[in-house]
Amino acid sequence: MGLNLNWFKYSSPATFYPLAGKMIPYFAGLAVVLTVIGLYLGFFVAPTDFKQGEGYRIIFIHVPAAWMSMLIYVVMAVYAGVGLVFNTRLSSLMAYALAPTGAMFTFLALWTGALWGKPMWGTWWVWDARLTSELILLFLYIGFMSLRAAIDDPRRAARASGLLAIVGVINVPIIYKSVEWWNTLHQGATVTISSGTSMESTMLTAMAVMVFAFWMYTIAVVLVRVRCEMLEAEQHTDWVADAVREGK
Amino acid sequence: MNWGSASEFFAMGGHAFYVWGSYGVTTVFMVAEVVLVVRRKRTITQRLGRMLRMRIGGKHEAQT
Amino acid sequence: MWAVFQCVVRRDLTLAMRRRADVLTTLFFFVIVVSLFPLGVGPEMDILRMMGAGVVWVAALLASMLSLGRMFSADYADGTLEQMVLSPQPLTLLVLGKVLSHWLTSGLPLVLIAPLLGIQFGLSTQALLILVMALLLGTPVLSLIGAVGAALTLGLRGGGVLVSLLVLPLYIPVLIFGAGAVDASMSGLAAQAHLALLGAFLAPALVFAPWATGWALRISLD
Amino acid sequence: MWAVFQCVVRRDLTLAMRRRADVLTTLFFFVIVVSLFPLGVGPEMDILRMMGAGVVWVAALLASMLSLGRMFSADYADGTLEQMVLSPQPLTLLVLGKVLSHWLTSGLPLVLIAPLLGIQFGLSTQALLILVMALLLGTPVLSLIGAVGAALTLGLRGGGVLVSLLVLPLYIPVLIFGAGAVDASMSGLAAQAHLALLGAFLAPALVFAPWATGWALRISLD
Amino acid sequence: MLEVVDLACARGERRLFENLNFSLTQGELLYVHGPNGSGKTTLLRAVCGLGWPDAGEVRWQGQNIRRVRDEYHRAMAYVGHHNGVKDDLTAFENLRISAQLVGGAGDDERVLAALERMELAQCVELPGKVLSQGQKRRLALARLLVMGAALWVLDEPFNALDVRAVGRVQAVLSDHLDNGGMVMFTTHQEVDIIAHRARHVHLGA
Amino acid sequence: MLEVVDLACARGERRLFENLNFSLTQGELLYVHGPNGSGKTTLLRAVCGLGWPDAGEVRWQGQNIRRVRDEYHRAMAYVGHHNGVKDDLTAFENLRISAQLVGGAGDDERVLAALERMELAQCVELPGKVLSQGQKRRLALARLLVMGAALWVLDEPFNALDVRAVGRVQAVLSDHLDNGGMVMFTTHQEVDIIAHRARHVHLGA
Ligand code: HEM
Ligand SMILES: Nc1ncnc2c1ncn2[C@@H]1O[C@H](COP(=O)(O)OP(=O)(O)OP(=O)(O)O)[C@@H](O)[C@H]1O
Ligand SMILES: Nc1ncnc2c1ncn2[C@@H]1O[C@H](COP(=O)(O)OP(=O)(O)OP(=O)(O)O)[C@@H](O)[C@H]1O
Ligand SMILES: [Mg+2]
Ligand SMILES: [Mg+2]
Repeated sequence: MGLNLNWFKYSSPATFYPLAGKMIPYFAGLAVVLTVIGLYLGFFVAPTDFKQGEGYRIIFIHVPAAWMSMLIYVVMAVYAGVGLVFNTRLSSLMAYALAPTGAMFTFLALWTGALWGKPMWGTWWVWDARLTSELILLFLYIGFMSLRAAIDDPRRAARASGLLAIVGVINVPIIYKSVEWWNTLHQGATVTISSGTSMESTMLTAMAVMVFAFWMYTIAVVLVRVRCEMLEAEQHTDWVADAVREGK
Repeated sequence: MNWGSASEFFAMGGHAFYVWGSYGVTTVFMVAEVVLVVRRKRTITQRLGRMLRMRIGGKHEAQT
Repeated sequence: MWAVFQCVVRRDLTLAMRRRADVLTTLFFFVIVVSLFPLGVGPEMDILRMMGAGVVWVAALLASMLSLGRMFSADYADGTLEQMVLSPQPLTLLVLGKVLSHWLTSGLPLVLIAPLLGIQFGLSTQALLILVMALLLGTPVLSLIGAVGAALTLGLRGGGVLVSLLVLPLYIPVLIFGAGAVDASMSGLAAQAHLALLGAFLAPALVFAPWATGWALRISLD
Repeated sequence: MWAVFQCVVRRDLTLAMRRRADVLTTLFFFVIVVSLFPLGVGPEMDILRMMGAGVVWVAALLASMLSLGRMFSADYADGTLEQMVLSPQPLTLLVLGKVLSHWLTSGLPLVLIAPLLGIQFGLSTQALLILVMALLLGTPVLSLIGAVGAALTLGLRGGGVLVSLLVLPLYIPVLIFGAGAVDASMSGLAAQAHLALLGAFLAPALVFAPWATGWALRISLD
Repeated sequence: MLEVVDLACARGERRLFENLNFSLTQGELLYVHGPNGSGKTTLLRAVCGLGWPDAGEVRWQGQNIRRVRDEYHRAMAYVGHHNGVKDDLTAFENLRISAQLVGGAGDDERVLAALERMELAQCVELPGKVLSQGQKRRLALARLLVMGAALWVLDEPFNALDVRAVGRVQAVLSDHLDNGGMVMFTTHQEVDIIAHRARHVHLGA
Repeated sequence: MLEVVDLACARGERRLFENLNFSLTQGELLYVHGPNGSGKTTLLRAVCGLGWPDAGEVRWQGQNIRRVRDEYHRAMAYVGHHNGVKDDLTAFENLRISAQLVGGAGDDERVLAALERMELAQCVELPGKVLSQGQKRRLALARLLVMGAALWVLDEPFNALDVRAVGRVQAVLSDHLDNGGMVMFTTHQEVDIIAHRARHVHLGA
């Protein structure tokens, strides 16, 4: 019961809005600190890969971006689903706020992958399963945002795009498993970079730190954006008036 | 420490274009996203502030 | 319940027969898109053989997508969809009926004519057989997935193009395995694995898609 | 007269801007369709290079055809087309305005993005240039011919057959010469002849198609 | 019995109505009044289960209609602004399919009787698309006669009908009420079926 | 002056009317009566030049309207069963474009005045799609006020209008007639603008 109450308390925009405002600086700060540490580890501690040379250092943004692109989609779909089933406005707004960042990370995964592919595989782009499914993911994000934009009534837009997000979520396991299902050029799902074991662990650490940095970045940006969405969606309510008056 | 000199660092073992191309574009996108979203927040707050002032101002005039 | 399912299927088939031209156009479109490639690429049989399955599949995807507009939008515009949603029957069932008749009028004809087109590309009898089987398993999935997109974009201006943006990405796995099956059989490998995967798409799509479509319809009718 | 032409173009552009998503989706549709072919056919660059131009052209045709629906059918359904036909301005002029804005919102974007897609298929710079020029001459023809078809299918019973009989044979030469121009330049021949022929399609289409479309509209509105 | 409890609907920024409460029992008529744009259509669609209200609920026999949807839809028939007539089917086919969709056998006798009652006898074999505006409207209303629903929800049923047809429809409504049916409707025309136990709901300023 | 000479229209196998003759001069009202499906819409569309009659002709100032099409269309305005309201344009834009299409400047003052006269003031900036049925109808009728045509051809103008709006439209019609305009219309509702010099045409049995 108490848990229930809390849930509803924090899912009400009026409570969530100031709370989010307070949390943003912490996440932003964490993101900056982790990025600095991660880049230091990645560029100055992790050794040169004997097969790929220095080119492999793209991994420290490629893999985090690729992981975030999928993770954000799943989180977005969950929010959209909750919004659809329980008719909570805030969850739909969260889904909207996540989409642009997810699309950006998807694009970055594609971009860094392409820049990596040229020196490693000798081509910018191959029609390989993982690359293709990542491209599909980008289209799904764009589809989600376009569908929302195409519907005028905010209530209907929330429901329709929520349903789409849920249907599209089946693509995520496909991306994740694609390397096993197809025989392709792309790396398997384990980090297998050819070098000594001790060095591998520093690479792993650097990559892990960068993943956390991107995670924190995402939370910070998405919280700002969801605050914008909340202000727009509820501009005629009293709490928005109060919030604006207090200059938050 | 992997690098003998700054120039060696920037050369990235001959992969400068690919590595810095990746990091550069990533930085541009992430910074741009932050700027855009913060600016959006500011414009919305300003617009709502203006609307609010107009409403309050209107009420005030009506009363006096 | 079965009676209602039958009623919906019969209704949609009747409507399709009254508008026979539409059904023919889909077929015509499919044939044209496929036939264009030998003209454009030139007569080398080796190259044609390599692209044959892919081209037929892409054309099937596009044809099935183009005919999605027929599934709900006319019913939406004249208000009969409203009446269907208000009927006391499970909406999932009605949707399934509509999808079935859509497939019968737009998917099945493609499957039947595909071997003829495959011959143009110099596919072997074995490859043609696999092509037909793959299409037989794959095109219903296209109709099922397409139904969700068509329902979501109902009444949106330019819905026709939006639907392709929503639906084509989800079609891609079907395309890859469908074309892959034929390629596998041509390079002497067994195509069973690919066909089994297509079957594995069909089963959940049959359960899940009509349900999602039903929801999408309820949302679009608000 | 010029004012009215402007008014129609502005109106249709405004409508397109209100539905900006539409214009973007036409573009995405084009991109997706072009990307589908490598998926179906496989990743070998040599084959892709040979089919590149053809694929881009087929996709352009489909995108322009899909967006034809936007040209008249919404206006027909809500009765504004009736009002246009009843306006004291020459119908040919109004039609030309609608076709122009259709091309601006659906043809032109394709032309602009085509080089990017051509790169995916490994086309050379020279080939890309010819591709863009060919599309620049060819897509307006598609819009113009499409307009006649769109107008005929509005109300006429069995219009579907008529439109495929009328429009597709006229589309195919555009496709063949459009794709041919690129192929010619790739095999080191001059593409001028092909481009000139595309120009020769455009000129009569500009004169004849709006007029035919006007008549088709009058017939469809009976 | 139909109950509407604390219902609220918004469109865009505007709340069309809120805290709307009423109920409707056997033999009763509910007349929804209101000027253009006051939310009558929105209310009727919400009552049918087509709209998604912002607050409140609609109950059928004491239960939320979203819970007992099938049962409710078996007991309810809606004729909205759209006629729901397929252009390519004949009047007869249109009506028979409507009947079958409800699960009824859609036997020819009953369908023909309904067409006759709405004076559509000479249109039986005409496709929907050639019917005049008023004939389409009658066909939509004929659906009520074959569906056997207890609750009729009608959005401006008299639109486009000629005087004689208006009379016919009024008679049909009266009969339905006499047989213990319920009718919820809205119209801008003057009608005199208010002889029955009628309730009124007023929307808009 | 409008003349209809020996006009005949058929639909399918059916002759809806034949040998129809009438004329309409300044300040006159023509009321087309007839039950549903009697051919009123068909007649009105033929008079506008939208339909293709089977025999006879429609003359404007003594000349066949197909010959003087531009001139005729400048002098004529038609509001049919369809409202001709674009979903994606605001009420204001809808009206301004209608005015511009006739070649008028479509100046904002006049457009706003027309909207106000039809009580659409608070819908000025709403897109067509969210307007209610009656609001759309009013918007269609507001077109008459900005187009400056002499002859108005109206197919059931009062459909979907609330009582107050019906009154407004009647006043608008009266004014138009007083200013030497011509109106040809059909309706199934009872209206009392027949105080003017009215002619009647009866279609159907
Ligand atoms: C445009 C091209 C590319 C795309 C779209 C792409 C996409 C992805 C995705 C989605 C993942 C995460 C999948 C997972 O964790 O299982 C990933 C991981 C990875 N990618 Fe790429 N990639 C591309 C190019 C490359 C290239 C050229 C290389 C190196 C030669 C590469 C190396 C890796 C590695 C090592 C991982 C981590 C695998 C793991 O441990 O999970 N990628 N990529
Ligand atoms: N996005 C929006 N913003 C503002 N108002 C809106 C929006 N969408 C709809 N509306 C208004 O909501 C109302 C919808 O009313 P509805 O269609 O239920 O009216 P009605 O009572 O049936 O009218 P009528 O008698 O004309 O059929 C209209 O007044 C319309 O202008
Ligand atoms: N192909 C056809 N065969 C037979 N009858 C037809 C055919 N097409 C149209 N009709 C009839 O022609 C008539 C068309 O009438 P119209 O739409 O002009 O009627 P109306 O007087 O405007 O009626 P309403 O008051 O209902 O609007 C209808 O009775 C219709 O049934
Ligand atoms: Mg209404
Ligand atoms: Mg009529």
